[in-house]
Amino acid sequence: MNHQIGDVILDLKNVSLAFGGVKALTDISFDVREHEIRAIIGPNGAGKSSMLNVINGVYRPQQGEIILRGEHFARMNPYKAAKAGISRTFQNIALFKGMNVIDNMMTGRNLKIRSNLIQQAFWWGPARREELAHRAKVEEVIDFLEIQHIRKTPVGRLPYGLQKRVDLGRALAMEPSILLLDEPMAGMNVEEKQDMCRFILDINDQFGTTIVLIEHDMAVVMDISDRVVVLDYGKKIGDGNPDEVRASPEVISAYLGVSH
Amino acid sequence: MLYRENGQFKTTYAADQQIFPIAQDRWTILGILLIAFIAIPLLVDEYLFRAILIPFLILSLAAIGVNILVGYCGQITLGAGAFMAVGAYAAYNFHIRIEGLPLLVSILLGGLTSALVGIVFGIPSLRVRGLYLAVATLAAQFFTDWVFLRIPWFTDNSSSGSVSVSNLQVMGWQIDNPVSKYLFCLIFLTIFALLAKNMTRCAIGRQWMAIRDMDVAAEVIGIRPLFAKLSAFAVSSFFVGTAGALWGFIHLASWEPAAFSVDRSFQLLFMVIIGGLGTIMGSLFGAAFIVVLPIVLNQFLPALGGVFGIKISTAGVSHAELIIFGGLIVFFLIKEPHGIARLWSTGKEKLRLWPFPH
Amino acid sequence: MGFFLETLIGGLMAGMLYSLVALGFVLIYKASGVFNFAQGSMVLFAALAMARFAEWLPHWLGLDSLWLANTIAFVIAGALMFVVAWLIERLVLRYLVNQEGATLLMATLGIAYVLEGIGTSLFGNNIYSIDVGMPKEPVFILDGLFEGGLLINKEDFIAALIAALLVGLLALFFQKTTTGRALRAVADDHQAAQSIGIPLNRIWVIIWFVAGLVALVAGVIWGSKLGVQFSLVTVALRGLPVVILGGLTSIPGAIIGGLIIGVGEKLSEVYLGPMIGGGIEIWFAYQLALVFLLFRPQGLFGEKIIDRV
Amino acid sequence: MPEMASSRAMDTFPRLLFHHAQVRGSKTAMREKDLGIWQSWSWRDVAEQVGALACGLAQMGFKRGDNLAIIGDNRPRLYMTMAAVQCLGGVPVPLYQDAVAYEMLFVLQDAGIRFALVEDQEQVDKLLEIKEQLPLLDLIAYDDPRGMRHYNQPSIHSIEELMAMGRIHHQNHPDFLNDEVAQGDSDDISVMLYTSGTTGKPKGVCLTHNAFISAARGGIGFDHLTADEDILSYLPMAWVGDHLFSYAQAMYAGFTINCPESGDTVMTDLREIGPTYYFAPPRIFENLLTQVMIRMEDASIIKQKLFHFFMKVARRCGSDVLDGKPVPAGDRLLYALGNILIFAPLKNVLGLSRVRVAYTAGAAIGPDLFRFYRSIGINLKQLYGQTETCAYVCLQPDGEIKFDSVGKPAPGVEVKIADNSEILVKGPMVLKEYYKRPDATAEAINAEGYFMTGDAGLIDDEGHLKIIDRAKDVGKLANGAMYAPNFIENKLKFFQHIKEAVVFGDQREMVCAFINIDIGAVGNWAERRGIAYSGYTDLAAKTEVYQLIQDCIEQVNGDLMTEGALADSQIHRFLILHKELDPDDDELTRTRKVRRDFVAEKYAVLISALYGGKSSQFIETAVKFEDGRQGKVAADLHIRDLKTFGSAGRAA
Repeated sequence: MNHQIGDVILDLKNVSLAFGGVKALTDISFDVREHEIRAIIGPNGAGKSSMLNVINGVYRPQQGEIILRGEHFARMNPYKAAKAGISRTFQNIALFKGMNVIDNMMTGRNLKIRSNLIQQAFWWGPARREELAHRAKVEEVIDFLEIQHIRKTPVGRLPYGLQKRVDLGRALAMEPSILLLDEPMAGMNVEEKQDMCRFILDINDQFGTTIVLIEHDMAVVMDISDRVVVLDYGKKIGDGNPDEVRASPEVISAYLGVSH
Repeated sequence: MLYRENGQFKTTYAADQQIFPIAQDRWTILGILLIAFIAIPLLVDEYLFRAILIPFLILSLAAIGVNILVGYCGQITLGAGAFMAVGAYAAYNFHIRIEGLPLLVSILLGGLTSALVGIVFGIPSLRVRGLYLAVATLAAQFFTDWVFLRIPWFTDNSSSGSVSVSNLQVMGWQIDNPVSKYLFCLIFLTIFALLAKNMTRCAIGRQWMAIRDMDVAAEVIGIRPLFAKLSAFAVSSFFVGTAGALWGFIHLASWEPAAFSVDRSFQLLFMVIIGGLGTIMGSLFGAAFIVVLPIVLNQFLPALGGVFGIKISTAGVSHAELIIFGGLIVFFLIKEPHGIARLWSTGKEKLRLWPFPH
Repeated sequence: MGFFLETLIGGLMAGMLYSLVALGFVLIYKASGVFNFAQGSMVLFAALAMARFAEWLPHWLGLDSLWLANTIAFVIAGALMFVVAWLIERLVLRYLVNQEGATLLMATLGIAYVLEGIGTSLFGNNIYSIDVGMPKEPVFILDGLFEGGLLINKEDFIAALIAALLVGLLALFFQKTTTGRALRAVADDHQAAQSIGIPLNRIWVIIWFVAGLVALVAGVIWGSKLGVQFSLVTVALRGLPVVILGGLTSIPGAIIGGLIIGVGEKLSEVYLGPMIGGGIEIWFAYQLALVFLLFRPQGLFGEKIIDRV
Repeated sequence: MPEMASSRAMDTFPRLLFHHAQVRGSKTAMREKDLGIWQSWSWRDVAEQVGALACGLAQMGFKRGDNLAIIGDNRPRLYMTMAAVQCLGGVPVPLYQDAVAYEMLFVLQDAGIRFALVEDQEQVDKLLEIKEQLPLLDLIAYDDPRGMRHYNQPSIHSIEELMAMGRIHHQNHPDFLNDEVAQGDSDDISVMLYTSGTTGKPKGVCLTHNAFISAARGGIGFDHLTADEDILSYLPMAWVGDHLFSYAQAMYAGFTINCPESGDTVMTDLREIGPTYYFAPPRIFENLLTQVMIRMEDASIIKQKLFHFFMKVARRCGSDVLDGKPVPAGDRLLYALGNILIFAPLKNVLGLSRVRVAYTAGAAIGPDLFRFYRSIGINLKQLYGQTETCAYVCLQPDGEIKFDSVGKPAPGVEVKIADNSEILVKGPMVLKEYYKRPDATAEAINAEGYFMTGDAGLIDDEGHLKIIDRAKDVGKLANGAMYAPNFIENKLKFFQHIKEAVVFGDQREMVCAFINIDIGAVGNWAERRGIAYSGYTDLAAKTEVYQLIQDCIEQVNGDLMTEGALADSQIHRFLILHKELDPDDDELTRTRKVRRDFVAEKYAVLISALYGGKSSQFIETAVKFEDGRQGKVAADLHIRDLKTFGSAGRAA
């Protein structure tokens, strides 16, 4: 089964977001096609993270709408987004520090839990079966991300690079159709970046997951993404495949020309 | 040192996810249960039952409840005493108003009522966090203090304001002497601890902990804070309320609202913090510590004074008790902020790695 | 109308005292992130010291001036509060830097027990009186406006004045002095404060000492009204709704919150109490604060919490 | 799958397999840590999957006499493939999985490989890299589908596909498998293992079913092993030891093999499984002990005292307790106490609590090391054997352990010492031939049918065999005295701080040495002394380290003085190499044996400096990093003179 890039699955129309008086996003529109890797780039403070936060409902835009698989939302909320198959990772790793790797990933299975509190309290039939079945699923993710040796380690004790991987694992455990990655390679060394790139491509390739990705490392972005949106000071200044974006004068002056 | 884990490999997830995956732990727990159920009733005298064991069991139960809310879900509460009160008075009212209602049912209904009240008072947690919430829970405390003091219906119009129960029995088993009371509470604690452990290792427990550790991330992966927090309040209050009913019915037999004052709330919070936030075992340790310490000090201080030829007055003892108690709490928080349970697990880890240090 | 105003003014005056207690909370919370449950015990401790020294000094020194005895006692009690502040920083706080709020709160409960234990061991645990010569008789004011005028308790009035004065002084201290500004720097960002060379430990001692002085004043006022006794500890509990209403980090919040709670309590006790059995002021204050919180979770003047991800 | 008539003699591995499937079908045959738990296959499962695989291979054109390459970590499916190939009368050829593609090329060509079963994408890629040079290769099957989605070449199949094909094949030809297994003969080649090629090109050693079954039977009877043993299979499948212990013996006795999750988790997996039967080369036992010592150094003073006290007790009486010899009651009591406090916990942490029999072989083991394990109650024994003898010649019998011997001839083995001290061996386990190398075969097996091991040794009064050196390595110093380099090197390597040593002296007037320090042990030693260092090269050049190593070597010199014929082999000068000897740089074999001649040639400048009396020498060496990049390491090496001893013990 090959995952050809398909129709538009997620469409943002004229999204504007402000905190108090500060405008974070101004009238941004772009779309994401099924199975593609879509990158959002831009200098610090360009509003990239805010963009992701709007998509999965952590922030509520003052204007604009989000069209997800043809359904219109004036604003998302995190629960609806999760239900709709959107999961994400965080720029500053947001793992559950008090739990180990398996449990962190098990939380990613939360939406698929059917048993109720009473059944769980008694470790009773359905609850027990579910726990074990989801554990098996989580183990597949652990295997996929090659983190077998730390499966029972409390996440707080892990080095940064591995925490990032677990963060990705938790998002993957949701079996998302759209995966939002907020600077997945920030602060990693070359080897870790290579691994992470490989995982991102593998996820896209094996599960056909649509990926929206924020990344600082231009080389990586241009390498792995199908299309790129460029933001600057909350405004969209470029959109297209990596070659087009590279060639756009506006982008060059705003971003690529400036050394970071 | 005593652990021999070679060969204890797991071939199924069920085996890997059991509560005590290590065989030695299972044997230890079994041993402790045997001692608790068989040896102690045969060996221990009445005073210990009344002064230590029964309060310990009931407060452990309450501490587990508080720990679910504070330790697992991260919602600080200073109103646990209120929910004990609700449990106790609700059970009392069910007991006296419904003819022939079995004792067990009354107690559990007390717990359930407390759970409902817990949900109501948990609603602010959806908006309010941290220390603000802690203070908000005091509202529950003072409100219930007032309700049970001022509204006569709840105390069956008792003129003295105190209520009492008598002639307790479960299916013909008279709960009238210390041993039977002890066993009754022990059964409760054993079952409830197991239920709590199950919940905390299941989806619901992970929801609580996710909310505690990083609520935004929890929401993003589809955990609803509303459900997670209110369920924690409900379950916690159920445990605390049940403990309250036992405290009233079994331990005190007759009581006034002061039995569940704000001091009780603080005491319960102490237990979970000293015992260890986020562990079931820690709740028991904490309860043991808080119950036993004053009694030990009471016995020990005059004796110590005697050694140095100082006669310590009763008032002096109670002052010294306060100082030592407070000092110990501070000492504990500084030396082991994760509580006795952490000491326990570190000790266990050391035993597993013995003779190596790491 | 007159009765309502009387109640209102009574509430405002009581509220000023609440503000004073709340101020103790806010100061410490701002500077060290500690929710100080020992505030009540500090009030008790300070008041006990004040009352007992004022009683003992005339015997020891043969003083016969009540005023002088009171002044010296006040100074001694103040000095004691400094020792307390120093010990707390020395023995507790410095070991608990960066711990979670709940842990710190527990620690202050521990401190509270220790203070209560030491206070009662040193100074006894009966009821003592403080006589700083506050007039007890009520006065009527504004009798031109209302029939019979408004009945005002002079003692309450003076107490409120003192409290207001102290609050004003503290506000000035924080705005105008170097130390005050340093304190605010600490409150805003511990690390930043450390990096510009302010010794955190000293700041904490100062702030706890200031809170101790506030407690002393509150203790004196309350003590002279109700007598110095163990129940003074609960004064702290009455200050709590004020801080959450006003916002944990806001000095103006503490003042206005105190006034709102004071007025709310009095009005509810007078108008609502009789309907449902009386004795409602404590929980009413809390419920009032709670309802407020539902609309403004960070309190009236607290800093808005923004989730960053 | 096939219903074997149990009356048939169990003289081939396929017949053994189907026998176990019948008599202990539900008992666990294999486990692998995967997805967090130990996935298990019963003997019945294994037989079914082996059958399916065999039929699948047959469907793909595999014929009797074909060779099939197996490349990968120890995984159940790979072991099953061995059996499947044997079912069809083919020959499995396991290769070292960490070799790079061009290293594999020779073997793949030599064995005329048409079929390969590999573990994963990494190995597939290696094969594709050299496929041009392998015109015969027309099937690559892989076990782990990870990353294989886009490999569309018609020659590449997943093992699942093969099995699915096989199951259909089996339905259509239900008798096929039985017939194939029935055609097998015990004198057929069961497996071909390539020698590591210390000298010259690797040779394919052809071993028959009978050879391995005899070796397995002998070993199992010798140590009273049962079907209830657990063994951890973590050593390369291409190595004869793994084939004997994890395949032949497991197949014969019917016990369980356990495959670790990955190379990183072997220690954890070892602790979980707690094998009852354990095999490891001395290097691993040595690493374990080094770790024990390093970790103990961080322990509290009380624990250290306890540890050293009881280790002393153990040294005094541990071996005797293990051998059931009389021990004074006081010592026995102390030992029992030590067992509770130290030995048993230690074994538990090492994963050796349940070990009934542990073997080591492949290189000499230091007496201290050996004694340590025996003294804490682990029945560690040595064995001696070679690829050509199914790793089976001599075994140490329980209760007759001598630290400097490798034991007595195993059941069914005849051992003789030739005039030149070479060890000669005869028995059913001796190889049939070298693959397509009649010349080499004729050279290795003499007229009387003895296999010439190439090792020099002697048999002592009690019939124990003692190995001195490789027969061809035994040389003479310029003064005519006997010179056995391995013997000396082994003595050096017994120090925890020395990882490798290469000595020179043949036809020379004195013995000199290259040393590789053990970065773990020496690094820890340095840290505790506050010596800062930036890496291996830096650490190796430190004066303090030189002094440390000098002390070690001088102890060896003292030792050698007492060895009579070898007293003249004391080391006069040494240096510490600036880089670790590495198989990737061809300095070591894959089994980590030093390629002496290669090293001598590569570092000729150092040797002439040693013998030329220089006190330091500059050298620059090209190295290959793990990721394949090339680099250079340069250093100015110190050379030190050493104290040597005359026969009267005075320093010369």
